[in-house]
Amino acid sequence: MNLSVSLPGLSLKNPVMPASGCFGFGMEYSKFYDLEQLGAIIIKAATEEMRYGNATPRVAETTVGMLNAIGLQNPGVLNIIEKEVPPLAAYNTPIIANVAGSTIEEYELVAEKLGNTEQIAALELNISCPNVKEGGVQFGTDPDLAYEVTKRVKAQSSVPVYVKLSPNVTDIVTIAKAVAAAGADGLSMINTLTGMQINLQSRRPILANQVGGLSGPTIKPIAIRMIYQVREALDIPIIGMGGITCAEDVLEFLLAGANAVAVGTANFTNPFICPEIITALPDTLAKYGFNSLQDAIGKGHAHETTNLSRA
Amino acid sequence: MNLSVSLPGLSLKNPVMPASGCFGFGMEYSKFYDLEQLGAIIIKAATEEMRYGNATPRVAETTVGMLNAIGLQNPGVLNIIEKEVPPLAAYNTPIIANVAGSTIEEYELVAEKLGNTEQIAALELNISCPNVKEGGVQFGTDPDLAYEVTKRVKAQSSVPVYVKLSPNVTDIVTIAKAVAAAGADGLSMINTLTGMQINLQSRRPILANQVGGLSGPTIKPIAIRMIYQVREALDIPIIGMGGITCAEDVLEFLLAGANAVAVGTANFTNPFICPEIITALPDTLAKYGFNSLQDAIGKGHAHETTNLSRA
Amino acid sequence: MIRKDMLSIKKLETIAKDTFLIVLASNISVDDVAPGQFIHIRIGQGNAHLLRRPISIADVDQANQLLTIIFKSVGEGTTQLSKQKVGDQVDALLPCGTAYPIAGLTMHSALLIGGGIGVPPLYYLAKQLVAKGIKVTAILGFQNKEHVFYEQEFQALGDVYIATNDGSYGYQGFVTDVYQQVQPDFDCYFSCGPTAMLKSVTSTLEDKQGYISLEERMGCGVGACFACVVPSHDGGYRKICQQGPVFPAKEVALS
Amino acid sequence: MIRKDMLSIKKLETIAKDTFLIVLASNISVDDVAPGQFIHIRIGQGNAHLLRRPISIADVDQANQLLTIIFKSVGEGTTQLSKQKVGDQVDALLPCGTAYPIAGLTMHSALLIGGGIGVPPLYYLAKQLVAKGIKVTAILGFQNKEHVFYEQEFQALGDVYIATNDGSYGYQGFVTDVYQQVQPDFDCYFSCGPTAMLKSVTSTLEDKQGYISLEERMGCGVGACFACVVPSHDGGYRKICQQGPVFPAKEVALS
Ligand SMILES: Cc1cc2nc3c(=O)[nH]c(=O)nc-3n(C[C@H](O)[C@H](O)[C@H](O)COP(=O)(O)OP(=O)(O)OC[C@H]3O[C@@H](n4cnc5c(N)ncnc54)[C@H](O)[C@@H]3O)c2cc1C
Ligand SMILES: Cc1cc2nc3c(=O)[nH]c(=O)nc-3n(C[C@H](O)[C@H](O)[C@H](O)COP(=O)(O)OP(=O)(O)OC[C@H]3O[C@@H](n4cnc5c(N)ncnc54)[C@H](O)[C@@H]3O)c2cc1C
Ligand SMILES: Cc1cc2nc3c(=O)[nH]c(=O)nc-3n(C[C@H](O)[C@H](O)[C@H](O)COP(=O)(O)O)c2cc1C
Ligand SMILES: Cc1cc2nc3c(=O)[nH]c(=O)nc-3n(C[C@H](O)[C@H](O)[C@H](O)COP(=O)(O)O)c2cc1C
Ligand code: FES
Ligand code: FES
Repeated sequence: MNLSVSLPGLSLKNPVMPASGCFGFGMEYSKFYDLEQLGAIIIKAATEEMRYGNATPRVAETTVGMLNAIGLQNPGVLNIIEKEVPPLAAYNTPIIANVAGSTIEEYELVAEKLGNTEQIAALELNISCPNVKEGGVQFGTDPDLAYEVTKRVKAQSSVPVYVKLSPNVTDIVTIAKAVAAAGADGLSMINTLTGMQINLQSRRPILANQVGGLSGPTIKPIAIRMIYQVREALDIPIIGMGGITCAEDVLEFLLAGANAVAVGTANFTNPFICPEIITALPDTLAKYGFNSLQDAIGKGHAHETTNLSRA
Repeated sequence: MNLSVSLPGLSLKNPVMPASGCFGFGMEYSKFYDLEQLGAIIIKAATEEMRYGNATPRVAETTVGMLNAIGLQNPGVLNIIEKEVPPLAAYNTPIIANVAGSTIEEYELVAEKLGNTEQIAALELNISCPNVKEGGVQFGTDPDLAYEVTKRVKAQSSVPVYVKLSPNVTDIVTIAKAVAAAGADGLSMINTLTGMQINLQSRRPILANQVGGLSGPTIKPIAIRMIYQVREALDIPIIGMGGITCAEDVLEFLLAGANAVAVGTANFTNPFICPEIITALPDTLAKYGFNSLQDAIGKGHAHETTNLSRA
Repeated sequence: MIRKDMLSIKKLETIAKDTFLIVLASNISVDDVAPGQFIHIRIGQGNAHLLRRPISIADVDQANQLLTIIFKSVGEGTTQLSKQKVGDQVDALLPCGTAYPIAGLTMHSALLIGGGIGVPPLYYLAKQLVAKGIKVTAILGFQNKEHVFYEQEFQALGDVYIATNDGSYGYQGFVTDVYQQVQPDFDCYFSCGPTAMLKSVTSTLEDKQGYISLEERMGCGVGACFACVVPSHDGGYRKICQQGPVFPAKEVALS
Repeated sequence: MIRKDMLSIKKLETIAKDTFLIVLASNISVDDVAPGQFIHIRIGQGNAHLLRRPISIADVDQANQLLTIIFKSVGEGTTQLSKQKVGDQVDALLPCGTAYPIAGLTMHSALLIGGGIGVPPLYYLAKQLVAKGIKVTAILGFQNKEHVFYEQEFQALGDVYIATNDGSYGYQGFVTDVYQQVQPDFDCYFSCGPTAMLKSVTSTLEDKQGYISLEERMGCGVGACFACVVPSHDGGYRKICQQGPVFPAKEVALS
């Protein structure tokens, strides 16, 4: 079965890619399987300088979910381009680079560097990290700031920009419209929901950062709802994510309106999850009456027949 | 162990009460146990007229959660006062009435009727129902509207008003501050998060209403986070809820800053859940070093020693 | 009175394609269970499945405190239930909902119309009717031959006509088609099955006295959450789990 | 190379209060497993526990492809693991992390300092050191008498000093107190235990060569998520799951 899907700037052999921050810069998982199996790879967020991130503990397990407060730790954009990208670029799999920052200027600089790195196929503009004090999520919760940062980042290079939205908002559609108006080529949704877990013994939040981002199956109904609502309102490609653990989940995201999907937390539970989902996809699509991947996109919408791919 | 807790207008023998909408008007569960065991009972939302609510299906099961889109079905405030409240009032357990509406005038009218019904100890002002097209959640997502409706409802009677907040907002603290400024005696949080599930077979959202409110253990980290943040910002009593299924969960809510708790979805899984939690509470509190219920409230906050009860 | 009971599995067998029969034993009397009522079953432990699954009571053995249920594995819950073992415990609320009001009815003959997994509750009803000396005719519809069950059991109680959608067994077509062909004589009808079938049954038998049993996704199963309502012809609504699942055919508005 | 393996439980026993030993069999060679490394264990199936649990390898039987782990039941995952049965399968990533770099070290005597569940990895290390002709002295700290384990096993390899917090067994006090009293002779030390203990060990033995093994809550366990970092003295950071858990004592900054 044809699993290929075309998105702006990305011609994917299949719609499954690891989500940013859950797959490092890829090489760790190259020990488990051939990364060429993947539709694409979204690498860990980059900032201008090396960042240490938050104090530990940084992760906690919740009921069928997890909290993380990594805090955008990364070696800095230049190190990423020099050291992390080249080994990954040896694989014939598009690399999407996640762009973060505390100020618009930092976003611009990081986007300029990554967007003009040949091996990077697209940028994912992270305006939704709930785990840093400055920048990150405020750009993702204010439509005007979201518009501004998207526009400025778009101007830095010619690669397509997928804006990664935060679910911690009253109205996801307004934000989506703002970034679309600013020229976003696509959306990536959803990032994590802000949550907390308190340790009864220590009587303190488990995470040193107190709050963290909730991910995993627990957030799937929220992701599906937001993607569905944005798809009803806008004709823009969406990379969907939030709790995907199997091929049925992928189909649910496609029906909701995602054009491709990313898998985050599930990589930790099962490092082989991405290739396992890719292998299972054809049978799952066939079981529910679809002849191709493309065929399923947006089909959860009544009377929806639009082919949303723009490439 | 002393499990009692005093809240404005409510002197509770223990902090556990069934959540609105998950316990009808109480009598169904009176077949399972003596309702006098409960700290209080929050009854189903009332509107001015009888409402049919949304089309069915109205519920769906998600991974450790559920979605509902009942749509405020109820027999209307007068029927509730005449037929539903009297049998429940026979128990020596405070009744908290949940007030809903589509317009401020409807909220006022319902609050006036319920607030002046002798058997009602307090009102829970529901500005957070995600399942109705009009009213409900917009009052809970706009601080100015939240302020306005709280103020107007407060003016209808002398019973305390707990405002039930929606988690579907960018900034919960701003809303909490607005309703506190309007004279809310307490907060009730959280209501459900808006979610969706798509049936792969029918290719349609399972709920006839498409979207529904997500409840159950899946939302607990978000509830804990929001209560914690509001408790850091405000000195107002909080009835905490969202995914409680055991005494440990209750303690986590108390540590986060809740003064009492409500149990919703778990009643469906186990109709005896409320009395079972109440029975388990003393041992659980003791196990984690607390000598009374009151002792645990807010103790998840560093250096926090305030007794937040105002009664 | 409704209660929570831990029932233990005495027998579990496959009786048709994807269709299972489980006999459950209670430690207390089940004499209060009447035909048409259901049990509300918890699936698994902990928080894996928050919502219970409603399954009709297909038979009752009062002397031995046994309940029989018959169900199809259509999703996670019923599949998990079908994989239980003899001796395993099942957490159930029972008896839930209303029963077919046979005590108050005076009749000589009854027509039972069941479709698919709507057939099970009609079996215990048929037994009770026959015990009261009422003649029973059953028209039972199934997807196809592989899904047919309980034909002999109903035959032991009266006339039985089987319909399959594809004609692979018995009559071809819907139960209402069979009804038109057979034109059985009866005073009162009782029907349970998919809503589409019930709509066609109630309109076909519009001028007859009848009772239908409805299905809807449930939250609490005890009347507390308003998940399972159906509009009633009096302009109001009924809760299927509590005021149903059995209703006089003319009371509720099927959509 | 790191891999996912389904290990089967050959033996499961309680060796001290809340402390369990499990022997796991692999179908393939485990010769590449070195002392100090850990296995990253999946708890349950489905989505019940999304995060794996890191547990050190306490012993290896290369001939029989067996791995031993020793752990305390402190929460949901370890409690569930302790309730497995012989024959059950355990889904594990292995071998994870770095090992004590004994191949490259020249020494005559080694001091092993372990605290609580930090003791297990030191056992396989001790065996390997002794096999290389290196004299081993172990100072092992436990909460109290009930929690002491593996004293004999270490005694078979060298001198052993036990400390308990409450003095209910061996020396009273911390491992560093015992060290001060015993003042053993050694070229290099190896330590694993709670961070507070490691801090006091590294400062007590500041001018000695040593290696410590760190613990942190983990996400991926393979170096991809940055959950498990520790600041390094070069101004950067190290990932404990991948660049650790074993570090030269002076490389990382304990807080
Ligand atoms: C009063 C009543 C009596 C019933 N009696 C029988 C019976 O005797 N035999 C039988 O095979 N089935 C019966 N059903 C249908 C049965 O409840 C569903 O097949 C079952 O709930 C499906 O659960 P699942 O976990 O396998 O499916 P899933 O699709 O995994 O379930 C997801 C959720 O949807 C609900 N759901 C899905 N389908 C239905 C349905 N058709 N009706 C109600 N809820 C549904 C489930 O209860 C659960 O909450 C009855 C339903 C009702 C309301
Ligand atoms: C490299 C390494 C080696 C270890 N070796 C051993 C060993 O040999 N024997 C042993 O008993 N324990 C060992 N631990 C600690 C062990 O990982 C924890 O006790 C275990 O993860 C607790 O899981 P739980 O589900 O029982 O606890 P819960 O509190 O229910 O776990 C919740 C989450 O917190 C994590 N967590 C809780 N405590 C710890 C901890 N101390 N360290 C890391 N994560 C934690 C869990 O992995 C899980 O993700 C080691 C830890 C690390 C990092
Ligand atoms: C440990 C961890 C680190 C993450 N880091 C990033 C990041 O650097 N940039 C980003 O855009 N999203 C990051 N995310 C969010 C994920 O990419 C993804 O949007 C989210 O986890 C939901 O998907 P999931 O439920 O499949 O994990 C991170 C998530 C986790 C769990
Ligand atoms: C079926 C259902 C109906 C509900 N109806 C109401 C309601 O009428 N008014 C209200 O304020 N909240 C209503 N809620 C929200 C609950 O009171 C509660 O805030 C929420 O479910 C979170 O708690 P839980 O996770 O314990 O269920 C309803 C929830 C459910 C599941
Ligand atoms: S299922 Fe709750 S009222 Fe019927
Ligand atoms: S646990 Fe993911 S990097 Fe160490």
